[in-house]
Amino acid sequence: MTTVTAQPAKGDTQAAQQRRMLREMLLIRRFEEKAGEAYALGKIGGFCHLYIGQEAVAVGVSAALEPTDYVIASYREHGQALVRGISARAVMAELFGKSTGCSGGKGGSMHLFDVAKRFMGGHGIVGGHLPLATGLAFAIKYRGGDEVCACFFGEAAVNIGAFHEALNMASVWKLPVIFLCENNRYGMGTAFERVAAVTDVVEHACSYDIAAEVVNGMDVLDVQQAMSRAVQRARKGGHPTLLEVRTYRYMGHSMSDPLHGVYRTKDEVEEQKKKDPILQLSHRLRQDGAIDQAGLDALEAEVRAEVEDAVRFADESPDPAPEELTAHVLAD
Amino acid sequence: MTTVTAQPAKGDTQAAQQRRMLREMLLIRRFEEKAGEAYALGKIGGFCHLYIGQEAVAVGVSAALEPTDYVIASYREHGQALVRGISARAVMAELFGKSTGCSGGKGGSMHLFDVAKRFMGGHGIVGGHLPLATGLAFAIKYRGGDEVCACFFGEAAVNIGAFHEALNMASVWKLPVIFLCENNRYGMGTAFERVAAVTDVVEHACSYDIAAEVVNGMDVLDVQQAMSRAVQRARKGGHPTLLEVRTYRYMGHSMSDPLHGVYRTKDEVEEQKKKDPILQLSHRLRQDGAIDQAGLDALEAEVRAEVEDAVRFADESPDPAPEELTAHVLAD
Amino acid sequence: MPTITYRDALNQALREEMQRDPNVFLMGEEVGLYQGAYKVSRGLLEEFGAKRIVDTPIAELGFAGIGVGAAMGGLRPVVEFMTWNFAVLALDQIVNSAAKMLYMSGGQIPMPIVFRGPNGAALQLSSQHSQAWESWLSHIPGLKVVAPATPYDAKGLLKSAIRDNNPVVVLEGEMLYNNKGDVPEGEILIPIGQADVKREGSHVTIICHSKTVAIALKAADQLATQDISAEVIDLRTLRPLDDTAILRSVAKTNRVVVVEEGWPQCGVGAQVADLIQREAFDQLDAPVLRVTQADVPMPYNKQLERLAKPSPEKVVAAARRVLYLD
Amino acid sequence: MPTITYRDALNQALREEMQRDPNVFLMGEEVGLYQGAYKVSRGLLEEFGAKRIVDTPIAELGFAGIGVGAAMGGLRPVVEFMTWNFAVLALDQIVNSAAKMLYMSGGQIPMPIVFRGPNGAALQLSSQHSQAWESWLSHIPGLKVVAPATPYDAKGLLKSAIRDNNPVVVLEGEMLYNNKGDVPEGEILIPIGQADVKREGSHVTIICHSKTVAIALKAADQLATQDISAEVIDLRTLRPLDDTAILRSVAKTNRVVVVEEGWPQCGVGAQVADLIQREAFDQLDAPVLRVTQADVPMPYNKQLERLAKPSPEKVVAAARRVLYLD
Ligand SMILES: Cc1ncc(C[n+]2csc(CCOP(=O)(O)OP(=O)(O)O)c2C)c(N)n1
Ligand SMILES: Cc1ncc(C[n+]2csc(CCOP(=O)(O)OP(=O)(O)O)c2C)c(N)n1
Ligand SMILES: [Mg+2]
Ligand SMILES: [Mg+2]
Repeated sequence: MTTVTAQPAKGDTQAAQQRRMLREMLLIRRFEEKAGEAYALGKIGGFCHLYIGQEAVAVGVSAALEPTDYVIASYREHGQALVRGISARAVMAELFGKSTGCSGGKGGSMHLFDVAKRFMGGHGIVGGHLPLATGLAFAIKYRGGDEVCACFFGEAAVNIGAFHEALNMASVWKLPVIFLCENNRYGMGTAFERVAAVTDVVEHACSYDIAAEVVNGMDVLDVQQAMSRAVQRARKGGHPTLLEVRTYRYMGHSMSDPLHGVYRTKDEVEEQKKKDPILQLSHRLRQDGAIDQAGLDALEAEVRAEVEDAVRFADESPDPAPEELTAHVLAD
Repeated sequence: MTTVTAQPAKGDTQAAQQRRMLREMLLIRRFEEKAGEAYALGKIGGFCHLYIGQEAVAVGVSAALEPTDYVIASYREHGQALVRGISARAVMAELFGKSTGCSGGKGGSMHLFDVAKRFMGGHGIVGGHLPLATGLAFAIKYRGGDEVCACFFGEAAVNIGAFHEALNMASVWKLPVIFLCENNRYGMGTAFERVAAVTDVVEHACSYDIAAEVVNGMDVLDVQQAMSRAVQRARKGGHPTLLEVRTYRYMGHSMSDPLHGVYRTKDEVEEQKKKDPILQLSHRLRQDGAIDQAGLDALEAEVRAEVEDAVRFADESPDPAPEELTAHVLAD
Repeated sequence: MPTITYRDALNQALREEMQRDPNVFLMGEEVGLYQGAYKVSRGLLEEFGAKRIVDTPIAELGFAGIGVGAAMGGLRPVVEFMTWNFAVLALDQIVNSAAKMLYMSGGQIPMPIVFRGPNGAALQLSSQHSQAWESWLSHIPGLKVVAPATPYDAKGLLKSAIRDNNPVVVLEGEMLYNNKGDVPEGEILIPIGQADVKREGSHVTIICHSKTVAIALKAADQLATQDISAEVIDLRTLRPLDDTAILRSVAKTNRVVVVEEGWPQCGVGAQVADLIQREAFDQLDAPVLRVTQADVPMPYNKQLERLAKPSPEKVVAAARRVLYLD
Repeated sequence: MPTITYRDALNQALREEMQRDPNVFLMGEEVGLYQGAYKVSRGLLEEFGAKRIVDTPIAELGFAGIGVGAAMGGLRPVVEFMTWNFAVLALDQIVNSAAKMLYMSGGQIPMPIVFRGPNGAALQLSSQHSQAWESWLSHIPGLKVVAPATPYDAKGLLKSAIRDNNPVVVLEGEMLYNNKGDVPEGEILIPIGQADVKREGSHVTIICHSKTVAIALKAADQLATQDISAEVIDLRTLRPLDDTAILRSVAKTNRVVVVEEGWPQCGVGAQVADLIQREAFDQLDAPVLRVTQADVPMPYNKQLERLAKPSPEKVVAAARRVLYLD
């Protein structure tokens, strides 16, 4: 099974890179759809937060990163995990709670980890991983490394104290961390404007004297470019950046929540889908002649096969052994 | 014993009001000096944070408030308590831990309370009382009242999450709260610029869309005027304000800490003392002919007598009865 | 007698108390427009309006503190945590502000506030979303802590909590909300501090609360088939503990198993065991045994999670051991 | 053998471990330029520079989390809390990030981090600045918790904590920093998880830790004048508890008093009592008794504070009761 690689190979043409990004977005989309099905079948338990609609963010960000860079995210992190190169098998198996999962079946959907891929988790407390990201960047600087740390979180986290404490220290200490606020407008059923005095998340950058940009999160190239600028600032001078990436989630907050309802209309969701990042990119690639229908079909087939293989693999994998219950509470 | 009243009586002349403010500042200054002596004698225990140098802030703020308005503060709150009309006796007795203290001897220097005076404490966890202030303002609005809540805190609290959570909700819900940041440049031995990415505290107001002003905290009239504007905004429309009051503490952080040392020079302290708020106001009043030397001497004598009486009272007051240990853990 | 869910029992309690006292209001994440993450507040926004059903940002420390401030200002807030897992961020306000305010103000500031929400594990929510906080919360003087197991107790205890002039922690449970039970119409007020005998028995006492009451009752059923008569004591209130009720049952059975959702060290069961050995030393025919969550963060995998949680089988095994049958 | 203060013992431990391993660094409020609020880090900024002695803003949640993140990135952070009273704000990071990271990552991310600072009451610091957190912290799987009482133990345990690959909580004490004791030159490493017999005795065991060790030793002195021979067991590590050492002493004396600074309900003493009644039921000649802080927030007044705290007199009284002398 080929795994998705997050990085453009050296000497890659622009078209090839964009085709790769299209493939990555498609993989996330199909993966999440399957995860949704598996959840409905009871094969996945707990909370399961799908990334459908937001694919361009993880893909665009990842395209600007090196394999040695750290990525850390909230509980809505299947996409980021996949695009960083954790195999669909290992992610799906983790959702299924299997021993072959990327966290050995002990973390689940909200806690995907793969240290070899520098994917530092899936974290469940809103805002809680922003200090962790800052600490990873602290470690980079301490060691004199030139990696960066990319930290994904939702806009609702801006209202919680940890966001502010982390941004302040990242700026005071000039740490190479990029705060990626995926502003999908809602925290569960709450529209951001109902709970935030200022709805432009970038405004907060002024309070911390850090670079900031608003990014169109439905356009993977826009994301990639803004991220490249942020990465450059971080890698060179240890300057943190706050990117407000405007995006949209198509599904309910988690598999337990409704698609829409009082908090947003069906029309709004449908309207947003017109800006679908996958549609946009495939359209562009077709216009540029970088891909044709046959190419698209092949991609689709390839990705579907990869996801189906992942489901099969997860299904057939064993549960963790009972001894796993007490393993890894403490390290030696 | 006359107690200091925080409010200008109706029909008060401007000169009379300013003389009253001078008296209040002087009372705080002499009170704090005595508290420092009593601490050295072991009559006061624990942490004791003096307000010397910052008197204009409490006095100017209080001059703009009505008796029904709420005041809440950090652990550096002797001045605010006095100027809100808690008698020097009750405050000193509390520092001495006596049953006649304003918190019955159970709170101490950091936890002065007098609900009748709407003085809602003395709180010891940095940032912790900003949500409380916001909640008091919430209660005001809920009841349809036209009071306001004034909340004093140090600049170091701006770096802690509670500050941000409180300001955001105060703004979203349009609550009548005035956040008074007493920027005395240091949190213990740490200069603000060493730990804050942006040192103009007012900058944070942009992130929360609330009114803000920088105020000269060594000039009591400047404080009073800025506070009056803030109070008006709050009382009328429930608009919160962030006032950054630039001030300076002459003494060490608490009685256990050095006056200066590595973190600031003696020269810096001496330089600041030239802008002393009491000197400035008495000078102005003299120039305006609103007070003469004899008047000043009389004021000084009156205030000294008041403070000495307070010490005597505190000294002679009994400790709380042993039964107090288990009283007030729960209300009926 | 109407049979309603635990969720609806809580909803009734909130509604009745809000109708009764205009100073009672509810605040928390998603309590209004979304009708509550677990629908406990369903319909309340419509009935009481946005002034009294207040949707908050995700800012547990801040809104818990705002609740405390509102109580200082004379209101009677009910603060909902979406789950207690997130309330860890608000502990400073619960412990340092709410629990200590009356004391450190020398008795001037009562603190009529309720902090409520689901506690402990649900199903496969993994390490960060499955924590049972009763041991921590019941450690703190100045708080009261209740953990109702049935719809009836949920209604009666929440109503009492709202009327109490002290900060009361109400520990509910995602896995309890759908449970049904008889709840008579009209006013129910269960005094805080009273345990309840959920089943009478004579050979062994099983002490439990919240979700573990169902486990204890199942264990008692199983034990009955082995001719062992188990008494099931539901603590209901964890602070103050109902020492009298516990000791009364010990005097009768002389053997005790304590079961709880939380971790073993310094758990509620440790306190109960300490109490019993101290106050009923001569009545004990066997050491008090405990069934708790395994001493590990909660794993995601379903089988491991099952192994980690207390179960009727584990309670039966412990009961047989205190009876020296195994 | 050099006699040094507890403060200097900690300082030596930090200095030696920082010299030994360039990945060890110290962060916290006032640890650098100010030389530490309680001067534990005196001279370290000068020796190791601002890269490794990091002054933080007042942002406990944030810098604790940054420490955890730095540990994820391969460093070995020592996070100083000015006092543990303020660490309540950081509990989310300590419990949900540090303690659970290894487990929920399926064993991938070790967490070599130390959280340290003074714990419990000093003198007249009143309700919000006097809290003893050991019961809460030792409740949590994934953490280790140590609470040294002497300069020797402080040095040896802090060094072991820094070398441990798990999150270790080190509970110190404002009232301990000036205490002097013998600390031999050279490497001292005290294994985490081992209690220490601070005084041998045969009639009654007094179990204690941290500041209560001095109280227990004074009580033992007073008891000796009454011809009662008390054994003093200093737990030193609160998680994992040294069950063996506790039970060994119980087997010898058959009578136990547990003394701690914290509140009674679900305290460390509750766990110890639970352990003893469970594992040494037949060896106990009397119930285990406990001496704790009074079940109230700490009052400011000096006399009330004295009444609230454990004291040698209270321990003596409890010891006499377990000996059925009173
Ligand atoms: C501190 C905290 N409070 C509440 C929750 C419950 N919760 C989980 S996700 C969520 C909404 C977060 O919204 P946002 O940050 O915008 O991210 P999104 O889900 O939109 O990706 C809430 C309230 C939580 N996990 N942590
Ligand atoms: C959360 C928290 N952390 C640390 C402390 C210890 N501490 C007390 S006051 C203080 C400095 C606060 O400085 P600032 O806010 O500027 O107020 P100032 O003392 O200058 O009035 C510190 C670190 C505390 N009380 N609370
Ligand atoms: Mg969102
Ligand atoms: Mg300051």
